[in-house]
Amino acid sequence: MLQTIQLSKSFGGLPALRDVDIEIRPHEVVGLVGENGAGKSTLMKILAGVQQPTSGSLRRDGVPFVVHNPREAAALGIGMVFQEQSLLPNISVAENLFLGREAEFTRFGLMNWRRLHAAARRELQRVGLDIDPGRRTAELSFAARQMVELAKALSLEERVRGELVILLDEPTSVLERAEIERLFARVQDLRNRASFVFVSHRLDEVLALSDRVYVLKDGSVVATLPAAEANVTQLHRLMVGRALNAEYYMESDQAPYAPEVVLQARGLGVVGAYRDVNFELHRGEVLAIAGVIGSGREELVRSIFGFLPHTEGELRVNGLAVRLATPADAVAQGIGYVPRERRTEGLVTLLSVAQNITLANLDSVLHGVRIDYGQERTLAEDWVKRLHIRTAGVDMPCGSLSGGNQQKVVLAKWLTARSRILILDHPTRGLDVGAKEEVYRLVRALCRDGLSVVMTADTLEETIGLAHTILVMRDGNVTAVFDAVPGAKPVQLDLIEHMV
Amino acid sequence: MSVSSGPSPLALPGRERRALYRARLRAWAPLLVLIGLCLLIDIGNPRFLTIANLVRVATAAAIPLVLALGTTFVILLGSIDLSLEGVLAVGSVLTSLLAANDANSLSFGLAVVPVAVLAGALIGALNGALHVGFRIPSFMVTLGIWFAGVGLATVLLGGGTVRVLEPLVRDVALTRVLDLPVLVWIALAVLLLAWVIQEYTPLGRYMYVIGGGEDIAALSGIPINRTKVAVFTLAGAFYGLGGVMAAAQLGVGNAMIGDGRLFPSVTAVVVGGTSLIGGEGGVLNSLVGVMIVTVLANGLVLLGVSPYLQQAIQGLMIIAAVAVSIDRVRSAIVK
Amino acid sequence: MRVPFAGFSAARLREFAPALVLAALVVLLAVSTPGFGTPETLLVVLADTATLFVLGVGLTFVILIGGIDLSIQAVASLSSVVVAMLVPRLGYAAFPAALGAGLLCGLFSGIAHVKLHVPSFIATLAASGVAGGIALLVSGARAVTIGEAGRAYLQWVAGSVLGIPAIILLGAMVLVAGMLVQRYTPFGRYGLAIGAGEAAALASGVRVDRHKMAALAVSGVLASLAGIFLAARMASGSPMLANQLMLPAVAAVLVGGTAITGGVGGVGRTLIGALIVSVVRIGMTFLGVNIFAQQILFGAVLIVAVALTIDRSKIPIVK
Amino acid sequence: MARYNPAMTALRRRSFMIGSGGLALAATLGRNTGLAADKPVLVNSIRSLTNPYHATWNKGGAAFAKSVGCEYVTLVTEGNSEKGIADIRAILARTNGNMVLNVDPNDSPDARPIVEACVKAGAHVVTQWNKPADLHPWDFNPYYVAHISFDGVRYGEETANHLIQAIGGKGGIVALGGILSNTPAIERKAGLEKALAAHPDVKLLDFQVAEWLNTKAHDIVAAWITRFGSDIKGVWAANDDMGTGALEALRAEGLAGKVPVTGIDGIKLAVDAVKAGEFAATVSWDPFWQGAMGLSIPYHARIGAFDPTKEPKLHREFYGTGILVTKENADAFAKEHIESDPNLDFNDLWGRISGPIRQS
Repeated sequence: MLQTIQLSKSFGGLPALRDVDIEIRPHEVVGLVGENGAGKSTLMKILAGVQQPTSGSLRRDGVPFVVHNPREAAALGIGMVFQEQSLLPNISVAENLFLGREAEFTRFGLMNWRRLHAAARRELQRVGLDIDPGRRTAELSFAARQMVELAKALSLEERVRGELVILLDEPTSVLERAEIERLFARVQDLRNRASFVFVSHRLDEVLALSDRVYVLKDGSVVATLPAAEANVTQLHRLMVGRALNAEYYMESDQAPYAPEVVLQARGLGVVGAYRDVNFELHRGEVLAIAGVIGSGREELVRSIFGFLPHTEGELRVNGLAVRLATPADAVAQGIGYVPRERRTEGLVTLLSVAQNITLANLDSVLHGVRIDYGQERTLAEDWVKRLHIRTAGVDMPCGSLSGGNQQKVVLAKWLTARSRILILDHPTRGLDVGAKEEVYRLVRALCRDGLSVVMTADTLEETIGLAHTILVMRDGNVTAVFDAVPGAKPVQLDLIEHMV
Repeated sequence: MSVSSGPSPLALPGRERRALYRARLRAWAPLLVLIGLCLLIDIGNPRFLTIANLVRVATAAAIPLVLALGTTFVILLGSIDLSLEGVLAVGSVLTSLLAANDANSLSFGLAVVPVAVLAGALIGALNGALHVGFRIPSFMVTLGIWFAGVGLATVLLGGGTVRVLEPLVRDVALTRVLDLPVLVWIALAVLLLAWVIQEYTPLGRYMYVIGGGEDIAALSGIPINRTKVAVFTLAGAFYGLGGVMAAAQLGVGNAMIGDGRLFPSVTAVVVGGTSLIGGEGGVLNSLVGVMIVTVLANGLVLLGVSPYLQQAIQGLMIIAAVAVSIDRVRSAIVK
Repeated sequence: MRVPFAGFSAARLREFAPALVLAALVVLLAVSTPGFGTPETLLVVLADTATLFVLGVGLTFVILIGGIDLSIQAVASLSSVVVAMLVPRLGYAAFPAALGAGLLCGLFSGIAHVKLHVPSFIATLAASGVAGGIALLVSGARAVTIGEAGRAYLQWVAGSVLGIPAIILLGAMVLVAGMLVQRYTPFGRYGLAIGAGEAAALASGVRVDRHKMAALAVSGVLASLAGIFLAARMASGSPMLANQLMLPAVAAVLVGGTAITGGVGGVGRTLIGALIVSVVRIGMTFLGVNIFAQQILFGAVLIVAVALTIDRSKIPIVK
Repeated sequence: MARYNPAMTALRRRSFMIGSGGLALAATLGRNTGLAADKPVLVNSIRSLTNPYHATWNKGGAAFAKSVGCEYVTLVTEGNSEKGIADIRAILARTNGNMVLNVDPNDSPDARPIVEACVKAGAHVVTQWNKPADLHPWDFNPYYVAHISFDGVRYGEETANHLIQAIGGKGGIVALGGILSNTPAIERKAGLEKALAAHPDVKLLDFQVAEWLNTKAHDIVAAWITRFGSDIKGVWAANDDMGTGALEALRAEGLAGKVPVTGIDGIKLAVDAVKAGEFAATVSWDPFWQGAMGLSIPYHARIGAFDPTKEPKLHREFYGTGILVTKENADAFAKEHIESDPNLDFNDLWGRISGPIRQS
């Protein structure tokens, strides 16, 4: 019923989708798998009207159609659960559920809150969420917000006549088992009048829920196969273009780390976030922290960079106990932070490549109090060469670079700041496969040069692939520690059972 | 205050629960400040908390409240409206020139009220149109309109002050209903209206939506530009009404009648707990904010504080009031 | 962000838009009123713009980090009072004292803004109340005249060098210093970074708080320098001396093309902006624009000028 | 933020029309050059036209200019000293100094640079109200022709005395002052204090500053009524704007006419209030005269009708004569000064000298 014909999309010359043809049949659950940057989210966004294709077309029951915004898409019965949430924190849950549809709940131009809340409560119950729809959305837990997103998309059901298409972009990544069960149940109920596109990193889930699976790689469909006949390893091979072998993460380059401890946590904790975390980060080691959102890993990482000063225990850098009250303190201790929010926290997009590279250590190009522009330029050009940063010049604004190159600029910034400990917060989010491999290569190289890395990754594969050591957290506690030396790496299920 | 009572937040993990309690308590801070202030002043001068004086405080707060309500809506969007004094001047001048007065023979009685309000609305609409149409920051547009508005008032007046003789208009300030001047009742009515607009109309909700995240608002198909223009128009209308009220209270129309009213108005809005970034706060916050600012001014006179010191003390008190009601956790970035 | 080649020329044009507007105004005036083009007149214009410009420079640093400083006129007045009262006693030592007072006011706003998280709009508004109160207090609430004896100390501002009013040269120094500071010092660089992306600056270990405080302090100092200019030209100080100078200063900064949201703009632009403001003002006098209409015209010109000069491509969402 | 800002209105039905015509006039840019080039340009520099006091001042200037057939220019400072001085410099440049200036400086410090600029350009100037005490016309011969002011102490005292009289010589009064740094505000307060010293039975309950603004005065008086209640027998205000603001606050409490008020400036509202028995007294400076004679004196000096350097100091720096308006003369005053433009003898240069300026 829904078809894409030769769909292509590129950002700033960088292709994200190439001639994608997919087809969604009535009452069908279509799985969509692929590496980050394979184009899954882009494809979903085009279907939902958030983005417009560069070329190619959409068809519904064979009829071409165009959607300029999610509203038009919704009118056609196409709804989406966004991966990065589309809820406003400062208004109530009910308002978010029916954002843009207030008209349906007004009498004589006035909002009828009772009706709105009743309707909202219905939608929430459908996804088994028992909260007051009048609550400020900001007051909800992340998982709860994800369920609200879901309810918002599913609420299409009574808005639109006829067949629905509901796009689920990573709906499960932050959900607990029970919630996932409920989600699956809802999907099954709705199948009689809706078809779904289901995107997830958890391949087992995809296989469990879907009828057919499309595999995307580097923006094109590389395979379509019935879920019944597929298995996880097979999917993975198709996704990464090679067997799930150690080499993807360059494990052969994973040198054993040196004995000396550069960062040490003893009974570290932040009241209400996480508690009693102990670890030792050695020179050249990659320490990965795994755990679902809300497990406390985000907070732990932010503590190590001074965003969220620890309230319990102690943190030692090179053996000396430190208190990191601000990021500046952390930087002074030789810690660098590669954030997941690259464009807001990683770079000042209006500033040039060179200016960003020296941002964390302006002293390196300072003569007295004077910035030496010549020196800044040479320094920047040197990094551009060494990290193969693709840019029209070091004075181009960083906003004009592709994600991968931006990420390299961020790394260059910390290398300029002579950081010895790098915190990689979802370092490959939104990068295409090529860029990812470069990041992996860089991580390996850095470790060889004696830097140490604390990492939280998008996927468990990545976590396992890159790490020397893996810290698994749940509800603010460390539930397991795995050694991940090449050859003897744990498998995803080992981690998951300690995560949820 | 804009706190939705949910089920006990105990369902949440500890960190979020604590943050939630903090946020909810903060939302009430301005009110606590106001109460504390009143008690403090009353200790200094027991006459403060007497009906008679509270009525006077209410009277003094009436016009600032109407103005602050207009400002609130604009600030909820995350924009700012500096044209207040200009619009107010035009409103008062029109009132004085069209109602029975000592400068010309015109006498339209209470019909001047809608005229002045409409004039204000038009200027407000101009603000909005220029802001949205040419994508000029509201700060700059309204700054220009501020100058232009005062200029226009001067032109209309040809210099000078016109005395309002229309009894119906004067009665707004002079007659009392249930011990409260009509002025106060008007302010309360406007407050109610503003509250209804904020809580019960899509327009009101869109203010929060746009203030909370213009990009997401756009994705959800919210008519952003139309909303913005509407809000500036509304603000203008409120200022126009403020002009009428000022003319009624002082019995004159005058291009300087708005002098020194803008910054107190913005201050009141912020002190009430409405964020300059937009999306947080509301008209009830502004009610509290206006009361804080008015009570402070009234109190300093009651306590007989030296004129030299008054503005300094007010400054310090304002900082204190804002400091306690600001959420240092959420507002990591303050501009 | 600017697209490499596509919008390049357009962007370049934007860079110069304010200058073009100014040039257009000057030419228009010079043509329509013979008296205007003469060097004497132009010197007068420059001399009379100096104070506004110096106020604007301080304000520019604050607006660049996305803040605003509403205390400058109170601070300038305070400093004029300090100068008027101390020059007879301390001679030249009075000027550093005045600058010190300005610095303190700036730090006061800074602490309220940074430590107490009070929006700069409110913090500086409050600071102006405090500064104004102090000015009233110390001056006994009256204008303080600097006697013949004291005036010798004012010549470095009020006098002239080779026929050029000294104040112009001082303004030029502030311009050069300002531009150097902005381009070549960490203070300038961090200011730009904070204005364009505070989160990123913070996450890069920039001491954002300190720089915000520093920006407000600089603004305070320059405001008091402006106060010194006023005191010197009028040979006296008064707690009201700088009244009504704040809004024109804000207008000057924004008309110059500095974005109220921060991150875009600079001291050079503020010079253009200040000149536009005063040329328009004086120009209306020259043209003999009806006095009743001048303010309306002024407001309109401000809006038009900004409409022509702001670079919207750098401001994603216009608030 | 308003500066000393007295107001007296002579608005008649016409003025609304005139005003709205202003825009049209504005459209016709380019100044009117129909007048003989050798004649000096007559310039009035005042705070703004938003207050009736200066509006009337402006009328006086225009009337005089018409009588001698010179180009007339009005400059306004908008309360901004820098702008005021800048505009004067600009007009000096435009006229190459062939002009006479009658200026009401925005603040006393402004007078010096203004005078110096005029002397440098060779333009004749008269200052009014505000100037530094040590700035004297005779130090700038011949161009700084004269400084005119009015004795704030004297009239402050006179209005205070009328108030005291009105309350029967005893009881409490409250006082509203103007912006503290303005000379008139200070002088008038001094006058008030003199009167109080002479009447020990009258107590000054409180003195507050309402910055010349009726709005501020209104709220302060409201608070006072709480603080002092019926102890307030009378309200003294340093100008009529504040006085009328106070009156409205009293009216709202039903006290108008019961608690007498005095102001200064003699604006129409105040005169009406005097007629109605709500004001005990006010004083008029006759801004029409100020606007006209402030030009006439330097004009005659420029055309050589008299030589300033030969005039006695009393003619160079003097107090003008104010007109005390009380119930007795209110109607007559209104007829002469408000219902019609006063017709002055522009050649009677020194007629209103009431005495030399106190060197305080």
